[in-house]
Amino acid sequence: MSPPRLLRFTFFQRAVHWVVGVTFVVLLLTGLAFSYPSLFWLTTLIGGGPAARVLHPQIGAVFAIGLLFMFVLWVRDMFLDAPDRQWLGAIKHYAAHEHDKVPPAGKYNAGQKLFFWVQSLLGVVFVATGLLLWFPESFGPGLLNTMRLLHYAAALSGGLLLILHVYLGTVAYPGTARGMIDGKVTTAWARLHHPRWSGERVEH
Amino acid sequence: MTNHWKDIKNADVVLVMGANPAENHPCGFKWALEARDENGAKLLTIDPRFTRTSAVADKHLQIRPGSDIAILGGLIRHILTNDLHHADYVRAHTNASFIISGDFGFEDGLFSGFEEAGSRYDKTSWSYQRAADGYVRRDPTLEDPQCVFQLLRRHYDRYTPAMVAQIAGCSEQKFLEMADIICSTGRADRVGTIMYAVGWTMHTVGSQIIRTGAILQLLLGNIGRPGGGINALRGHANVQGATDHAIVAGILPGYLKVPTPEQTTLAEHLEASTPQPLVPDTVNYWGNYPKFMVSLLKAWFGDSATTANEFGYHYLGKPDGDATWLSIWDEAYHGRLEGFITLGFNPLLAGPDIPRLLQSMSRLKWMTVIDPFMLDSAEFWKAPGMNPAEIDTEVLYLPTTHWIERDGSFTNSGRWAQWKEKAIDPPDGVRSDTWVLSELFWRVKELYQQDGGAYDEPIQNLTWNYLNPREPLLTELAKEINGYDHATGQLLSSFGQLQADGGTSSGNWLYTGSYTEAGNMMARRGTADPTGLGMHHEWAFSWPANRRVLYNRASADAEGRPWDPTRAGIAWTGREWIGDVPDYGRTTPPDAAGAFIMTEEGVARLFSSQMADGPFSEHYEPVESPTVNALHESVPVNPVINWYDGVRETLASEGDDFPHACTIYRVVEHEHFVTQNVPLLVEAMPDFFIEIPEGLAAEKGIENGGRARVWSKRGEVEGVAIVTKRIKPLLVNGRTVWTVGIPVHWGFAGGTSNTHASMANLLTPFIGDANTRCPEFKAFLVNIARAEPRAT
Amino acid sequence: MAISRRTFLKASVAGGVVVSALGFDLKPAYAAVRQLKIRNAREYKTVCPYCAVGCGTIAYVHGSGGLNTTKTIIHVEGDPDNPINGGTLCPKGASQMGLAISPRLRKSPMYRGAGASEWREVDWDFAMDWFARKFKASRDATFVEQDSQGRTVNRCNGIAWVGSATVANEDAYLITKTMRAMGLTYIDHQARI
Amino acid sequence: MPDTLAIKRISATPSALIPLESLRSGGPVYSKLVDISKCIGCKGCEVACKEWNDLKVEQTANFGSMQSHKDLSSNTWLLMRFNEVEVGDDLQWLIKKDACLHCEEPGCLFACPAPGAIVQYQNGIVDFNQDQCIGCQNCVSGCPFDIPRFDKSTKTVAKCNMCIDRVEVGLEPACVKTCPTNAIQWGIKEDMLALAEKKVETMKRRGYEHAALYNPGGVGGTHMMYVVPHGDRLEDYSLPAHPVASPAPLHGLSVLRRVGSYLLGFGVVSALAHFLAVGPESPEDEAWEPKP
Repeated sequence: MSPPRLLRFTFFQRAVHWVVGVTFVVLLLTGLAFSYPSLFWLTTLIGGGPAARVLHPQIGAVFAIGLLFMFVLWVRDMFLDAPDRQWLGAIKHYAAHEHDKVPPAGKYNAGQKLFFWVQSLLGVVFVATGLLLWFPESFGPGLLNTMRLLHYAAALSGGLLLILHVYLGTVAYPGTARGMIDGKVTTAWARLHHPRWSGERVEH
Repeated sequence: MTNHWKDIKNADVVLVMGANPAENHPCGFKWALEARDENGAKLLTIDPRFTRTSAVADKHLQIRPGSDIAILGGLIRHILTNDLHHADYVRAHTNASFIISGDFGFEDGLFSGFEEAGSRYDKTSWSYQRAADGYVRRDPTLEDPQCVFQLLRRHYDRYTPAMVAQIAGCSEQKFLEMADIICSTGRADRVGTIMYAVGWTMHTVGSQIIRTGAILQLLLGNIGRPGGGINALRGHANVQGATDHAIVAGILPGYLKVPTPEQTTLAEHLEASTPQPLVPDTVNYWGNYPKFMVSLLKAWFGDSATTANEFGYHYLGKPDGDATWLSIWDEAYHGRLEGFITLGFNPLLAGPDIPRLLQSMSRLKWMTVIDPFMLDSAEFWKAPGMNPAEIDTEVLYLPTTHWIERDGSFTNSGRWAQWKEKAIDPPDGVRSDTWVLSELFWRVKELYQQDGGAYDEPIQNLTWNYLNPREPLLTELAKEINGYDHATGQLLSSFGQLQADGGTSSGNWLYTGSYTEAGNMMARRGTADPTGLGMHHEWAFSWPANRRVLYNRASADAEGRPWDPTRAGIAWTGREWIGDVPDYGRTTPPDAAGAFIMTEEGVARLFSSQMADGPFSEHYEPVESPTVNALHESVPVNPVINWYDGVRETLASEGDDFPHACTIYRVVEHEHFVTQNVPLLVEAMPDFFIEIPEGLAAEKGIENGGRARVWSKRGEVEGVAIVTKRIKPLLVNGRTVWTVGIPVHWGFAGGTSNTHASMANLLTPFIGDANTRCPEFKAFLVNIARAEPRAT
Repeated sequence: MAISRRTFLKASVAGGVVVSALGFDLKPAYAAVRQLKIRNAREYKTVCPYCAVGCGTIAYVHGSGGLNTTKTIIHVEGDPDNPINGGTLCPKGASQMGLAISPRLRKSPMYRGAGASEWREVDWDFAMDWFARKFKASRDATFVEQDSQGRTVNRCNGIAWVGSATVANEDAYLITKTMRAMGLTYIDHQARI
Repeated sequence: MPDTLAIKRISATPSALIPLESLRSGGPVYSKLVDISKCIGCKGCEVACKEWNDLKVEQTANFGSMQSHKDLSSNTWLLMRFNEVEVGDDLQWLIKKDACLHCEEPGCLFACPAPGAIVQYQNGIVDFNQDQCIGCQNCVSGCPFDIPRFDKSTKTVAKCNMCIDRVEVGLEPACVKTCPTNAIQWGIKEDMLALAEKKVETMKRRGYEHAALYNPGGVGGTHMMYVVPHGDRLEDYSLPAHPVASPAPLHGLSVLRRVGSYLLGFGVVSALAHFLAVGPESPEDEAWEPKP
């Protein structure tokens, strides 16, 4: 008998998430290949160097569109409220799994909300610099260098976020990933991590 | 060129004036740089612009267009006042010691004998004094006040550095710095060369500019010597050859003379054309004129050229006057010319005064244009401003082969005739020039046979003994040019074998020896250079007689010792001359005759009565000049130039606002007009432009890269402005004069670039040199203004 | 179910390494030098068609010369044996193949009638017939056998021939020979301008 | 045939991976020597380069100069640059042949992430291989002379390859062959250095007291060297006085690379540490059992 489940993400939300997620991983890997000669072999994953060079910005375009949808879909839920601020104050208890000392989170905890905002900001940087780098012949080498550095810096921050995101979403908090796979989480998971949201969505 | 391209490396001073070889002859110019770097030679440029040549020169002197004789005259004065001439050379090899008639004089810009009415000189007073034996009186001490040397000194004494600076607009000091270097070669161990081109010839005093250069070189003892000479740099692949073979008014192949109406018999023609020796010790090689002329007539009319018909002398047309370029256009302009045929030439763009040429062309009945490309000339009726409906000239365009689809020889500027191989076949539909010419000949000949008409005997009797009479092989023609001994049927090996009795034929005596029984000498590819002077006697054929330096007897002193043993032209061993092919009998002792075998004086002429406008040169202003003639205001321009009807009205006159001097030229990326068909060259130099000095541009509000408009009394051009530091303002007779420069390469008939039909020759005046009638392209007046950018 | 997301990632990375190790070929990196384009060309020694320095050039031509082939010029460069230029060429000389194969070379005679605003393509027979008839007509109309003083002059005043300084000596000679025999005296070329 | 060209470096490739053929001794090391005092700016080299290499003709427009193009491009590997300079009364028309200098320490190659896209041969030639190029243009940033140019249509970068197809079979590059005034010469680098010394002396004799050889050490020397009449006015020829193989932008990039690897490494390590320290937090006690 399967445990009772709560719907956390709709199909559309999950689709958008995975589009962004998969494209980002590909972009990160090809990007790393371009900047680290020792990782150049990664381009083989999508057909070799020249193919990676052509596909990288095109995948980037898909990524950008996904990110835009993501923003529209989630932005309303992402404004920090008073309990969020308390949550942030207790973030070290959260990390230490001292459950009782963490103010109850809503559907998204403050960390997730901040993640959203940082990710959106990086997205803007990616798209803006990436666009310029896509059409380099139209710009001077000085500007391109700055753009390239920004692009790389954003990519590295994004990479760090990705590690955090995957770690927290899988190993650190088992059961979380289910929300992005079939969209449903267990009520127990919900009560544990997002008590206020689970309260709103009591199952019948 | 008296010398040849590679010989320039032997010089100690290379004066480039009236030329821009870095731009127009880059591969030949390398030898000037070789001299500069390997000999420590000084490379100098004198030009209205700081050119690409100036960029690598040691010194540059900017002068006003048309002031060349002032500069050169100043140099002559500098030599004579400072005794810098090569005294032994001048005494031995020039007519400095010859005594001139006491009637000769020069006053207020006019030489003695000027006839106001005909604008010409009666040259009686320009003659040598004769001794009792009939030969010219000479004074070896050069002291006689009427000797050429003293006359020369007096004549050029007016060309002081101050006067030079005033006329040319340069600084006195810079002129003197230049003069010191140029005049440093008047010694046995030094030698200097002059490279000139159309910057000298294209003036109303063009021939006299060259003569002044020649006088300079003679005084410095530089003619005939390796590393010396006076070297005309020619601008088309075969200008030299086409001139040698006389597609030229007034001459026949080998510089024989076109008969005149007064010469009613061959004998009279020969007598008038064969010079008599003026001194006892001259070879007077032109004394062989009858042999050359009769052999030419035999080549042309073969068995029909007999003593009975004076070898066909009357088959040749005898013009009643000048028949050169400007006169041809003038005939057309006045509607007297019916047909106009042009081959391998774009005459309309070649100018001068394109608006006038367009009118002239519209008055022709018909025109045939023969060229690999459709030319502006063929499409003159489509030129801007022309209304085709009003033009009745019928035009035929014939596409013909170009150089790489034919064999044959080109004669370069250094007189080397080099044979070329045919590389590819012409495409279908394209015929060779020889085919077109033969076809025309046969069809005209057949029409005369059928219908009769004007005197067709010369046409019927013209020799045409070719394997394929409809398209002769170029090797057959080369052999005909070389000539045959009719007794043996063998090809001749030297023009010394030519006869005046009809026993030999030769289409051009200068090329006898170019295609002998031993084979095609022009195709030789031997690279040996035993003298190290770059003569390469086994490479191709250099006329005359494979001689590499003309007048090379003068490279040695009176005893036959080379002036400079390290750069010996020829040397007398006691039995024969060694070195270059001697311009002298191979075994003739050095004291037997004068060094200049082609003159009746046996020496070179510092004073020459053969010029139309004076035995010495004189500075005359261009017909359009921004200033007065500082030497003689009453005679500002050359007094004996020919004024065609209606030309005076097309020149800027008092009250017109044309304050700036203008000159036109080529750039390195193009060769006249044909290179507009080569995409890589259009890319390298895409657009018509106007070079404007910085100060003038600032005054007129013209920006670099913006557009400017330049107009003369005759026409207007518009193009991209190149604002440059390379042209400076000049102070001429107390007034600031600006110079504007314009390249010639653009036309209207769909070059691959967008030029808005700006053609340099829309601006140039329809006036020519007093001797050659070479037009004055190089100095005229314009005004200039900013033009608004236009969509391209 | 057996493959977790993490193991999948691991596998694909390893696969990538394998794929790259197999497909990572250095050969093209240094084998990319293109072959000498004139390697099988025939050489013809000729002379540059532009100025009068007389630079020797070598035309490189493709095509065996066999009956069924046409020759194609692929490159021209300086003839190193020529003492004048020693293999060098200026921009004009260096691009002379562009003249030899210029797209603007014409292949057909053209005729423009009086007052016409366009050309008409004609064949060679028409062209040469027209040319010869015009030539003869003008010669007949303007030929002067004797001048006003009764001297034999035998000249044709009504036709002028100009050019060319760009044809071979042998062509130049034939031009002079033919035109002088026709009685023309208005003959000139680029030497004067 | 091409295998006989010994390789010195390949972009983004450790030297251990350079093919075995290259262990042979390299053979002659070549260099061009450009004598600026003999250069007349005729563009013979520029045109010969385009003709030999079959580079596309570009639409140009005169912009107020004798110079044909404003800048190099992927189809114009060699450009004559013109500059009028006046020092006091002395007008100099400085004309420079601008093209790849073929550095001994090629910044472009060091910056290139694509293995095999840039190859340096032991004869001194640095060649771009468009088949391997990924169009990232790091080489453009890496070049201290601003030479490589990106091609829009192929999305790759191109520059002078020293006519490697000619050099390989023993011919000199097209620009050298054509140069009308012998301003460009070609030979073993050592010979060219000796010749350069002679040329500097000649220039000094002619009054150019600052004449100098341009063979900058910051890039290990170059395989196109200049002899400059005005060695004190390099900027007028747009020649950098002290070029180095890793200019500033690349420094930024390499710093970022290092920071990046630390950062990502830090991310992974801290996640791991966190996991080991506190383990997963899951509602497992209650999750799989239905509530009573």
